[in-house]
Amino acid sequence: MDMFMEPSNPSPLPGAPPALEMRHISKAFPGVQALKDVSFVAYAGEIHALMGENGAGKSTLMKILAGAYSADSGEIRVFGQPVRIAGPLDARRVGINLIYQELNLARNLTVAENIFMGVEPARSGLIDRAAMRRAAREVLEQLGASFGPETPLSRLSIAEGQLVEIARALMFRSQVLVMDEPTAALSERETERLFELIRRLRDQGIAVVYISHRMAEVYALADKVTVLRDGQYIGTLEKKEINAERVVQMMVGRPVQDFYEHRTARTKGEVMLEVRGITDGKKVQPSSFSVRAGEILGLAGLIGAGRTELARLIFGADPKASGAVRIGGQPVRIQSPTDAIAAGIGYVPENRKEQGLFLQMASGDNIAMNVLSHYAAAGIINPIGVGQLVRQAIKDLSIRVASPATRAINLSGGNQQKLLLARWLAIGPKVLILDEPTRGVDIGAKAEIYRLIGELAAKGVAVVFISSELPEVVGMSDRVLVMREGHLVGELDPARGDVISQEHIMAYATGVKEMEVRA
Amino acid sequence: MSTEAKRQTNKATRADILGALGILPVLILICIIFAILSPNFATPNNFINVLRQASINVVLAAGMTFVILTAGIDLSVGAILGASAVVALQVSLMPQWGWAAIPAGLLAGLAFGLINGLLIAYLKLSPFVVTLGAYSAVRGAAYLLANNGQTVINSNLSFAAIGNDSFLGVPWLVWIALLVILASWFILRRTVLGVHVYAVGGNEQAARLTGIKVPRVLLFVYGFSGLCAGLAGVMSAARLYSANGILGTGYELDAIAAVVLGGTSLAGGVGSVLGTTLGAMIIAVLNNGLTILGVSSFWQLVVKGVVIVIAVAVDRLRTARAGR
Amino acid sequence: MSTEAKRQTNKATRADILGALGILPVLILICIIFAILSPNFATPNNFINVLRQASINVVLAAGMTFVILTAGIDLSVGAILGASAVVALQVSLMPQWGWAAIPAGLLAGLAFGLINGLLIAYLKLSPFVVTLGAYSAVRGAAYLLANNGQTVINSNLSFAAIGNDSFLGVPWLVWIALLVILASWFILRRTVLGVHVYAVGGNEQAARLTGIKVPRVLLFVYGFSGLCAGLAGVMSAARLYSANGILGTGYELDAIAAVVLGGTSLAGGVGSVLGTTLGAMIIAVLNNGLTILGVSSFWQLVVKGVVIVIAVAVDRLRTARAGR
Amino acid sequence: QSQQLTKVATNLGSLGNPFFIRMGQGVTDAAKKINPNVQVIVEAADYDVGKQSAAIDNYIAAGVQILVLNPADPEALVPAVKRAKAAGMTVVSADVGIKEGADAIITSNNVQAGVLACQFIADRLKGNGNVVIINGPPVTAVTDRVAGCKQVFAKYPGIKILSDNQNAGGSRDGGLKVMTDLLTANPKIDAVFAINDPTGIGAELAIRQAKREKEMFITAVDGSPDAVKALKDPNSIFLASSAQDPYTMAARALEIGWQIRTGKMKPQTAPILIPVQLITKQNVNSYRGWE
Ligand SMILES: Nc1ncnc2c1ncn2[C@@H]1O[C@H](COP(=O)(O)OP(=O)(O)OP(=O)(O)O)[C@@H](O)[C@H]1O
Ligand SMILES: Nc1ncnc2c1ncn2[C@@H]1O[C@H](COP(=O)(O)OP(=O)(O)OP(=O)(O)O)[C@@H](O)[C@H]1O
Ligand SMILES: [Mg+2]
Ligand SMILES: [Mg+2]
Repeated sequence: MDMFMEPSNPSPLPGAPPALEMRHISKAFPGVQALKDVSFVAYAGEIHALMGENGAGKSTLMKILAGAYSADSGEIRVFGQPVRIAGPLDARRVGINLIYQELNLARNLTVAENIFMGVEPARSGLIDRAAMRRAAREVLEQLGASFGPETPLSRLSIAEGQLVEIARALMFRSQVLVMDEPTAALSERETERLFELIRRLRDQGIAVVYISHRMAEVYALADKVTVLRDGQYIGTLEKKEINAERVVQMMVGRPVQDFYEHRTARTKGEVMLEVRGITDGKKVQPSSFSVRAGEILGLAGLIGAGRTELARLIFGADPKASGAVRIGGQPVRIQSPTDAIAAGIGYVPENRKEQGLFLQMASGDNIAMNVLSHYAAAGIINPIGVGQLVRQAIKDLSIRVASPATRAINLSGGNQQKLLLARWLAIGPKVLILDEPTRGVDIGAKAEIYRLIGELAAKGVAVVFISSELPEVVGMSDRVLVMREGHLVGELDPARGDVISQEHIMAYATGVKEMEVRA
Repeated sequence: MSTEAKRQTNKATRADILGALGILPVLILICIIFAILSPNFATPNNFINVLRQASINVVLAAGMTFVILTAGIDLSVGAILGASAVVALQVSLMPQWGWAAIPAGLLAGLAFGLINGLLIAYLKLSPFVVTLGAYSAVRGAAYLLANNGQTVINSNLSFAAIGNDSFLGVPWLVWIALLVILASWFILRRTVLGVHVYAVGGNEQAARLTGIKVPRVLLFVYGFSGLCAGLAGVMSAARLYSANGILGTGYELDAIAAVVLGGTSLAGGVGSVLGTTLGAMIIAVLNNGLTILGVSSFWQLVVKGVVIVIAVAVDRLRTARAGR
Repeated sequence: MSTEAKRQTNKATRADILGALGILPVLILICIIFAILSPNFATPNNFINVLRQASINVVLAAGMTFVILTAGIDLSVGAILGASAVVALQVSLMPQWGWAAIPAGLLAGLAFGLINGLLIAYLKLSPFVVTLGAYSAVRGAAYLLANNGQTVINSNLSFAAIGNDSFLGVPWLVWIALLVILASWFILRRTVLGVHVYAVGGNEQAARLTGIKVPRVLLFVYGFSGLCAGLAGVMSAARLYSANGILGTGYELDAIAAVVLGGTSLAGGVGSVLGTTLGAMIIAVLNNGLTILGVSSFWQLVVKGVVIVIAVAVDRLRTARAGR
Repeated sequence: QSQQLTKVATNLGSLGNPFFIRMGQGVTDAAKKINPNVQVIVEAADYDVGKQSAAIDNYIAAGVQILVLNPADPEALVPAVKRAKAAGMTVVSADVGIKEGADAIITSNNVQAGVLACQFIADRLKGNGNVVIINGPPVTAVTDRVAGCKQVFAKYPGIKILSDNQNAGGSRDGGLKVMTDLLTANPKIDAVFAINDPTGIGAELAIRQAKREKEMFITAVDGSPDAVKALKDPNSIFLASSAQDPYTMAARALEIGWQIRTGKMKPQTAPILIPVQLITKQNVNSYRGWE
C-alpha cells in the first residue's frame, strides 16, 4: 500500500527541479476562455498561495492538475518529469492531491468510507474495513477531529465535512497538495489547526498550493503568491514582496482601499427585532437579544456554535420549541419562512447553491422570486414591472450578468451572492439576517457586499450579520454577540465601553471568557 | 407594452421555443422517412388524423409536465383516465343528470389528483410510491365504478361531438389539446404559480426558504395532472361512446415518454410544455406511420423503443455540441 | 478476523437489519390479519407457497436494488424476463443444445442489461429513457423470438426441476432467491464494488473525482439487473415449461414496489437488499392472502394500492419519530 | 370428498373484456345455485401464463374445490393444472381448451368462430375484395379465430388480406386507433374482420369518422350485447358476429365440475364443444344474447 502517508523527503536541494510545473495551460468552457496560456510553478517545501477574483480560473487550473478536467493545451511536469493526467487516479499516482472547493462527499456513507472513496483497501475485491478504520482514525486524530471514522457523514456539519476532505488528501503520500479554499467553512480554531498542519506538511517537503480569498491567511501562511486574473497569469510574489495593496492591485487591476470600514455614523432607531427565549430544544439554548433599526449586529462564534440554527429558528425555517419574536414592538407568529417574510424578515442562507439559488432559472427570476405576486394581478405576472425591478436591481448592486435571462448557474460566486441580496432587498425588509454572506466571494465583490450592507443599515434595516471571518465581523458590526455551544455567551457593545476586537470575540467563543448576554 | 418589455418577452418566448426545438429535427426526420416510404402518410387527412391521435396523450402529458417539473412523477394518470371516463359515462346515463357528465368526469380526475397531492405534499411521501399506489387503487376503483368490470355504454352520448366532430376542419379533440397546451404554457410562463413550479423543481429547499408554500405548489401540480387525466378520460369516453375499467392502461408511460422526449428533465426545474407537445407528436407519428407501413405489432414495439432512445441521444449530442 | 473486525461486522449487519426492519411490523401485521380472517392462510404449505411466489419478484428486485442504489431505475426487467425465458425455451428445444438453455437465458438477460448499461454509462442517457426504450424494444424482441407471438413449449424441459422440485422441503425457486439475496448482500456490503455502488448513488460527482470509474459501476448495476431478470426468466420458464412474449408484463412495477417498500431511496445511496426482500414478501403475501380470502380482483387492486401507500407512510412516520 | 360446495375459483383472460365478465357471472351464479353460501373467487391473469400459474397455487392454498379455468395458453398451463389436480381440485377448462390434465373441457370453437365470420365476408363479397383482419393479443383464443378466418380466405383467390398483423389489444380504443391508421394506409377496403366485438365496434367508430361507411362492413366474434345493439341498428355497418355464450358456457363448466366431483359424471378428455352461431341482421331478433 504505497499510497499511504509516510514521512518523506527532506528539504529540496538547490537547483532541483520544481515539484510541480504547469506550462502554457489553456482551457475553454462553452462561451468562456477560463485559462489562457497559464504557467505555474511550485517547489517542494513551499506554501504557494494562488489568488485571484471569482472566476479568475484558480479552481479550473487546479482541477486540470487533479485530472477532473483535461486541458485544451499545455504540459504538466512533476519533479521535471512530464506526466499525463487523464483522470483523478492518475493524479494520485504521481502524488498530486486536491481538496476541492465544493465538498465532494457522499452523505450516505461513513467518514471512513468517504476518506477512502475510490481507493478502498481490499484483498481480492473484498473490502478491508478494519484497515480502513485504523488508518482513518489516525488521520482524524492528527486533525483533531471530534468525530470517529464510523460516524455517518450525514451527522457532520459543513465544517466537519471539510475536515473529512482534508483527511482524504492527507491519507495519501502527496508530492503536491492543493487546497481550494479549505477554510471557507472553518472558523478560527479549526483554521489555526489546519495551518499548523499545512506548515508541518511543508516542512516534510511537500509543495502546498493554497487558494483563498482571505488576505490574512495568505499573510500567515504563504511563502509565495501567484495571481491570476481573467484566466491569465499576472505574476508571482516572493514572501517579502507580499503586501495587501500589491496583491489586490494585481488581482483587480486597480488599487482598492481598506474595505472593511463601513461603520459609518448611522442613526439607530427603535428596537426592530426582539427575540425572547427562542430555542429548538436541541442545539439552540433559549436565546434573547434585540436589534435596532439601522444597526448591524454581528453574530460570531466557532463553527457549530449554533448561529445558523438560531437564524433559521427566527426565520421559521425550523420548528421552535418555545420563544417569541417581536418586530417593531409587535409580537409576530412565525411558523414558516412565509410568515417571517410577511413580518418583514429576510434571510440569506449560508449555502447559497443548496439553499438559496435556483441555479437553472434566469437571474431575473432569482431576483424577483419573492415579490412576483406584487407584480401580478390575479396571479398573472406583469413582465414589464418585473423587468424594471430586475434591471434596477442589477444596476443598483452592479451585478455582472449578460442579461436578466442568463441562468444563475452561469454567474460567478460573488454575483450569485448579489442575486440573493437583491432578492431580499426587493421585499424591503425590516430585518435582514445574513448568514456568511461573503463566503467564497472575492475581494472586489466582498467590498461591494459590505457597501450594500452598510447602505441597508443606513436605510433603517436591522441587520444580523453572521460570519466566521473575524476581520469582517470586527470591521462591519455596530455590536457583536458571540455564541458558543448553542448559548449566547458574550456581547461586545461599544456603547457600553466594550471594544470590538478579534481577541475579545475569540475569548468568548472559546470559553476563556464567559458572560450571559445583557438583554 | 414598452418596446423593451416586448423585446424581453420575445426573447423569453424564443428561448422557450429553441429549448423545445431540441427534438424537432428528429420529428421532421421521422416524418420525412414515413412520407418517402408510404404515399398515404403525408396527406392532409392523415395529418389531422395524427393530431387527433396525439390529442389525448398531449393532454395527459401536459399535466405530467407540471409534475415532472417539480421533480415528481405521476404513474396514476392512465388509471385516473379510466376512472374518470367511467364516471362521465355513468353520469351521462342518469336520466336527469346527463348534463353533469363532463363536470363529473373532470371532478373525478381532479379529486384523485388532489388525493395524490395531499399525500405527497403534506405527508411528504415519495411521488413514485404514492402514484404507484394510486396506479393500482384507482384502477381498481375504475373497474368497480363500471358496475364491477362491465363496459358502460351510451350510444346517445350527449357530449359525443367532442370526440367525433370538427370545427373549422379540425377535430374538437385537437382544439381541446391545443387549449390545454396554451393554458399550460400560460400558467408556466406568465403566472406566479408557474414560476413557483419551476422554483420548487429547481431547488425545493431554496423555494421553502424564499417563502414559497411548497406543499401548495405540489398539491396544485398533482391536482392539475389529475384534472388533465380527467379531461383525457372525458375525451376518450366521447370518442368511444363507452368506458370500462381497463381504459387507459399503460397510458402513463406514453405520457412520461412524451415529456422526457420533449426535453423536460426528470430531475425537475427544466423543461417546457412545447417540448412535451413535440414529444407526444413523435409518439403519435410513430404509431401512425408504422401501422400505415404495415409493420407488425411486434416490430413496432422494437422500433418505438429504439427511436425513443435514439431521439433522446441525438438531442443530447446536439446540446453537447452546441454547448462547446 | 480480529475481534474488532468481527464487532464491526456485527455492527454493520445489525444496522442493515434494523434499517430493513422498517417495514417488518407492517408485514407481520398483514400476516396476522390474514391468519385471523382465513384458516387457510397460516399453514406450512401456504407459507412455502408464498415464498415460492415471492421468489421471482425477489430476484428481479435484488437486481433493481443495485440500480436504484445508484439513483437509477430499470423499467425493462419485465421485458427482459420475458425475452430470456423465451430464449431459454428455444435453446432447450434444440436437439444438441438443450444443456445450454439456462446459460443462454442468463446470457440473454445479461446482454440486454449490458446494452442498457452501455447507453446509460457511456452515452450518459437518462436511465428512465433508456430502460423505457428497452421496455418496448425488448418486449417486441420477446414476441419475435417466440416465433412471432407464439407460446414456446417444452414438456420435457431439462431444467424443469428448478421450477417444480424441492430440496429439504423448500422449493428450488426459493433456494435460488435466497442465494441471490445472499450474493447481493455480500456484494453490497463486503466488496469494494458494493461500496462504489453506494458512493455513486450518494454523490456521483464525488465518486468520479475520487477516481471511482463511475461508468463501470453503472455498467455493472444494469448488467447485474439484466442478469437477475434473465435468471428470473429461467425460473419462470422452468415453472411453466413454456414461455411467450407476454410473460413478465408489468413485473417491473412489482420489483420497484418491493425495493421502495423495503426502504431503498429512489434518490440513491440508501437502502439494502434485506429491505427489498421484505418488500417483496409484503407484495407476495398481499397477492396470496387476498386471493385466499376471495376478495374480488377489483378490490384486490384497491387494497394493494392502499397498503403500499400506508406501508411507506408508516415507515416514514416511524423513522421521523425515531429521528427525534 | 366433501359433498358441500364451499369454494370455487375462476381465472379468466382479462377483466377488461365483457366476455370474461359474463363468464365470471356464469360461474358465480351456477355455484350459488348449488350452495348459496359458496365463496367464489373471480380473477383475471391478463393473458399472463406466469400470473395464472401463480394464481392456481393460491387456489390450492385456499382450498378451492372447483376451478373453472380460461387458460392463457392450452399447453403452458398444463403443469399448473396438474398441481391443482394433485391437490384434489376439480379443474374444468372453459372457452379455451387445455392439452391435458383437466377433468373436462368446454369450449366454444374459436376456429369455427373465425370461419363463420369470414365466410360471411367471403359470401357477401362474392369472393372478391380487399379485407383487413384486426388482430389482438397473441393468445390462442385469438390466434385460432384468425387462423379460422384465414382458412376461409385461402379458398378465395380474389380476396386480398391487406393487413393481419396489428394488435389492437382486443379493446374498443385499440380498434379505433388501429382501424384509423389502416384506413389511411388502404384507400380501398371492402370488409373488416375484428377478433372480438369491442375491437369491431371501435373499428366502426373509426370508419364513421373517416366517412367511409359506405365502402365496407365489419364482422367480429362474441355476440356481445354491444354487437347485438349494433346489429339491430339499421345504419350500422357491423353486420355479423360469431356468437358465443360466455355465461352459459361458464355456468355449464361449473355444473360439470360439480357433477364430476360428486361422482355423477366421469372426467372426460374429449372437449364439449359449444357450437358457435353466426348472428346477423336477419337472425338477431331470435338471438337470446348474453342475458
Ligand atoms: N464546468 C464549467 N463549465 C463552464 N464554465 C466553467 C466551468 N467551470 C468553471 N467555469 C468558468 O471558468 C471560469 C473560471 O472559473 P474557476 O472556478 O476556475 O474560478 P475561480 O478562480 O476558482 O473562482 P472562485 O474564486 O469563485 O472559486 C469562470 O468564468 C467560470 O464560470
Ligand atoms: N448534527 C447535525 N445534523 C444535521 N445537520 C447539522 C448538524 N450539525 C450541523 N448541521 C447543519 O449543517 C449546517 C452547517 O453546519 P455548521 O457547523 O456551520 O453549523 P452552525 O451551527 O450553523 O455553525 P455556526 O453556528 O458557526 O453557523 C447547518 O445548516 C446545520 O443545520
Ligand atoms: Mg474556485
Ligand atoms: Mg453556520
